[in-house]
Amino acid sequence: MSLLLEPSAEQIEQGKVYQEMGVKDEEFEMIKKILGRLPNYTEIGLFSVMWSEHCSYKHSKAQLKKFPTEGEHVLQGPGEGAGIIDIGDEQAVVFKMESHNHPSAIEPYQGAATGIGGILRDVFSMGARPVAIMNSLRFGELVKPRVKYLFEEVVAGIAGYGNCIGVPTVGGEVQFDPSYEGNPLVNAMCVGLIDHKDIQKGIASGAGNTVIYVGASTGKDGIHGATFASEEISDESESKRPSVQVGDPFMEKLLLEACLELVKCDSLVGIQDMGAAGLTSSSAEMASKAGSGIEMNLDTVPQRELNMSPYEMMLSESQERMLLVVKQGEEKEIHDICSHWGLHSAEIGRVIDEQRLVLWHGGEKVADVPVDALAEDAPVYHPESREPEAFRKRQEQKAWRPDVSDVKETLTALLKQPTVASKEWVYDQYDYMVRTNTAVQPGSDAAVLRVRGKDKALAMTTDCNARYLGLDPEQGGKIVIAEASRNIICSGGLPLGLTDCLNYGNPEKPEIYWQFEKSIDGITEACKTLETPVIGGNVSLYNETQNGAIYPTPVVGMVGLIKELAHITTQEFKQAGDAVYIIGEAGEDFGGSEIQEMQTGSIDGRAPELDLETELHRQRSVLEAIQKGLVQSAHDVSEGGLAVAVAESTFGTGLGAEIVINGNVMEELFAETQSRYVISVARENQEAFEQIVTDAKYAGSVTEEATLHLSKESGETILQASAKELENAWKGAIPCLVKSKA
Amino acid sequence: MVNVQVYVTLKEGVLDPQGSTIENALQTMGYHEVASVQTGKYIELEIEEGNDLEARIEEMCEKLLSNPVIEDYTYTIGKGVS
Amino acid sequence: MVNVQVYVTLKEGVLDPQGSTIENALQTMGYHEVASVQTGKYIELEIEEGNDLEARIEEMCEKLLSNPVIEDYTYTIGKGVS
Amino acid sequence: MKFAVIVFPGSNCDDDMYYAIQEGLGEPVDKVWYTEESVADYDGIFLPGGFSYGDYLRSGAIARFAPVMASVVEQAEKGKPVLGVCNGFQVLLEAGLLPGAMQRNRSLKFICRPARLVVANHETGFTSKYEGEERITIPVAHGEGNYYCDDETLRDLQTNSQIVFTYEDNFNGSKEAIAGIVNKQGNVMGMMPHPERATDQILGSDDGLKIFQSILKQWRKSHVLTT
Ligand SMILES: Nc1ncnc2c1ncn2[C@@H]1O[C@H](COP(=O)(O)OP(=O)(O)O)[C@@H](O)[C@H]1O
Ligand SMILES: [Mg+2]
Repeated sequence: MSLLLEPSAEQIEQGKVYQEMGVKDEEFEMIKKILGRLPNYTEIGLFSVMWSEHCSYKHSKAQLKKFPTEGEHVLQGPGEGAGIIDIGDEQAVVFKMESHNHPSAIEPYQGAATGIGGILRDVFSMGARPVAIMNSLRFGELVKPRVKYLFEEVVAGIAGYGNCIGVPTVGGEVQFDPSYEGNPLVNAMCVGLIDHKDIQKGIASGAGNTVIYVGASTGKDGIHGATFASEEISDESESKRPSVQVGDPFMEKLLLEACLELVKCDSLVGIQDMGAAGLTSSSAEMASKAGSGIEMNLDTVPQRELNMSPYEMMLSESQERMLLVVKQGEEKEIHDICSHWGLHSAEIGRVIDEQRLVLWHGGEKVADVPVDALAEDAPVYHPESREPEAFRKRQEQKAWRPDVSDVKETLTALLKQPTVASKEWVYDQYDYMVRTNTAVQPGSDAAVLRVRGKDKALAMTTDCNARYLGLDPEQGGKIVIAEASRNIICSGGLPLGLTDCLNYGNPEKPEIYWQFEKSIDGITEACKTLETPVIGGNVSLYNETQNGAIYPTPVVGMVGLIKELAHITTQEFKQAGDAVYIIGEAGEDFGGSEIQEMQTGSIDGRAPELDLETELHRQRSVLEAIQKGLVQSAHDVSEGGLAVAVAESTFGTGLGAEIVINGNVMEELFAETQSRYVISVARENQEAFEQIVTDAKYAGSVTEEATLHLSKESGETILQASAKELENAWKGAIPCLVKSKA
Repeated sequence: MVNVQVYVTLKEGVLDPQGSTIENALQTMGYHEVASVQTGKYIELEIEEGNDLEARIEEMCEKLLSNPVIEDYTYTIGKGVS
Repeated sequence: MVNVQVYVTLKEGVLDPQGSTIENALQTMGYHEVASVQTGKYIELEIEEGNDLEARIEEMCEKLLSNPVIEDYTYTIGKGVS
Repeated sequence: MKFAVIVFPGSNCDDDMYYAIQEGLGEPVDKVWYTEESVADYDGIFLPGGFSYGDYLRSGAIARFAPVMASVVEQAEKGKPVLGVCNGFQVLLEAGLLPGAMQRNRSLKFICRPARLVVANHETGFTSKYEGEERITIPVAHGEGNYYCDDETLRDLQTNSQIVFTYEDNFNGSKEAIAGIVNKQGNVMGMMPHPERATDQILGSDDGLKIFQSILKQWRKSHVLTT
């Protein structure tokens, strides 16, 4: 919109133009009060994006306060671009996860690609070198052409961006469920490494200091992206959507290298990326955090298109841009570094004492608003919460039980379920090795990266079984944290902390808000018991279509420290003759299980229960055994149950296993009871292992012959199957679904 | 048999990082006269003549050959450029 | 300022994996009339008029815009397709 | 032996190559920015993988015009060992230092995996530490690694034993499963697999080290002969 066509302040009020920007009537009144006058078009634009759900967390803030955010190792909790945790040797790990759901629903390739770009910037703007990317994806069932298209393009977009910039994508998860059909989830996490001394903050302090803009020029793309992400997806989305942002990973690579040089300069005072709400949020937040203000001359902003209005420039979400605050008089050093990397840098403003954001354009003052009002004072809502009736009913239901006549057939079918099946089709497209630190590649419980030059490594995983949350958000929330830590433990690491990406439907609906509230309670309790603080995250609400909301999907990204390289452990069996142990007994936990979904086409009943004390105890003992060098392989039991976990432990090894199943066979094999593991131990270490992991039961051994043999105590065979055949079924499922024409 | 040429270009306002990188490269190589570069796709189809040729081509362009969210297309029918 | 359209196509005999993928996809989608698909690049340049326009364009095409080992190019000068 | 790792804007395996030489091989190495005029001071020149100039237009197409390339070509003509890996190979092809061209993988998808290779010629300055026909595992990670050349060029390559590595499983559709070639003189090699990613068992394989060691061995030999 050109300046001339912009509505006047009066027109905005009378025509309620602000509503189109997602500003509510009462919010408009608040804004009037803050300014003491009517906002003009640019100003209402600033408020609308800063007060959008995406930027202000107005519906979620109250709940997020519950999370434990501190811990022995936490250097930076929520609030900055990313959280930071100490890993010793004056080093720290920096990580954060973000959603890019709405853009990916519209343009999956670019939506996913720019999601990667954004999360990388969050990490390198802290001064950290990104060392790994993880991705967590949800799609509808892999049968409809549109779903296949979204799946293929999202994966290609992540690959396109991550591979080009040269940060390895080392792991993630993909699940398929009808609830995500019109509203796929694309969550990306970035992990970075930093020396303590290089840690940067996004602050704009020191009146007179210069504000410098670095990177790509500003176009009209993504205007109002943050607002768009704060609404349900509807047919109207099509017309309302901002013009799609296209990522330029090449530019980002240059920006990354330049920023990592810039953070070593004394002249740099603050740095923040221009993410959601672009120039507006970066400038307002930097100033607000420093207790200062910023004055900018928008004529000096690098522009890609002619005649851009202040409104457009301030709201644009063009990618690959950074905002810096630099000591007055020391700009040259900064410009020189930028130009070495072929980047454009422009002085666009200065820090002022007055805590206001003041914008000039064409010689006129076009906006003058208090920065705290934008960055801090968005309204906080406490929506109504209501327990759904269906939930009560489910608690009283008799447990569903599977119907299995042929164990081999059932196991094979489970292994072919897309959510269980090998994700090689996905990670084959990701460069997971670049930077040569990937010690455990995708395919095991957690990815492991060595820390170059040190005898230690980082383990990382993303997890969320949303089916359990769909049945019971509180139990499900606990399980998410427990499963993530289990995956870290199995790789030999001690969980340090986590980031989250909370994906839900419309919070203004009481039953959705109830899901949100309850799952936060579950997550909080588990985080406290398992000592995994939440150091950052992201909330994505309004994930719903005409067909309803997605399952509550709080994805977590957890990072752990592996103290010595020798502790690195994977899920595969290592050598014939090793003893196999099972930790934990199964119960009647079929609610929300893979087998229930497979056999009935939906989920129902109660989610599995989780006892956090047992969980903690087992995690600690398994980790201790690993650290003492007593464990050959460790794998947790998750989707599909024990049978799947044992089968997976043989895949890729050419080995088999002979295992005796005690107790109720169906439950033991297919229930998704929590806190269970499959562990293999060299014969000579059995005694020592049993002493530490007192819950472990000897169950059999790894065999030379590549056959999976399960039998009852009585000796009766339950299953006898070629491990290769099972592996082929597991490996072939996703490529086959993608290729088949619906 | 008829030869159809389809040209797919980015919609106005959509970033063309490839175009600007080529533009920079040409500048650096001394082609200072180059003021801007836009990249797109060129697709040639051999199609058996039949009813609704144009309608069918447009359908193919919209469904597969271009991505209507970020791209525009045009086409010509007749002798191809190559 | 003059607008130049460059079309880069694969040399005869060079396999076009993208073309055959599109061809298959169109077939599966029911466009049985499509007998073959060839993909290429379409590049639009805005050039300041000067001496040797054509020679300069050809140079750019040969040096950078196409790879003579596998590609041919043609160009037109004038109004672009978009 | 002193090595140069050329860094183009968008190179992203430059550090990996650097560490492979410094830690894996134990020789001195510098990263050389693409604007440098000369690499004459170096005994071996490596072009690393990545996405120089974003791989826009064609991979390697723009990088070959980088200022440093004139000197790389000159040193190659003088007989110094030049190795291009992945994107580096693509740059060498575009620069005409090696014959042929790269196309997108047959699947049109990026492929990252440990690849099984056959050492087709172990008598080059890059492969002398291997056995003939030795099978090795070196990772690949590329979207455009589908090697193409015309039949005449292929005959030349075969006649002169210029094909150095082939894939056991031709997953990307390369002509004759070619994974790496040398020039006629034998001092310029390009390969799509990443030997620098296979220099340490903790990464899954150290089969790539022998390439670096072979180069060093060759250099020591000629160095002793000429001094
Ligand atoms: N989208 C993805 N990107 C990269 N790797 C993935 C992706 N999805 C799954 N993987 C990898 O496949 C393996 C199995 O994933 P998953 O079944 O989710 O493991 P778990 O149940 O142990 O959490 C893991 O190593 C994981 O990192
Ligand atoms: Mg697991």
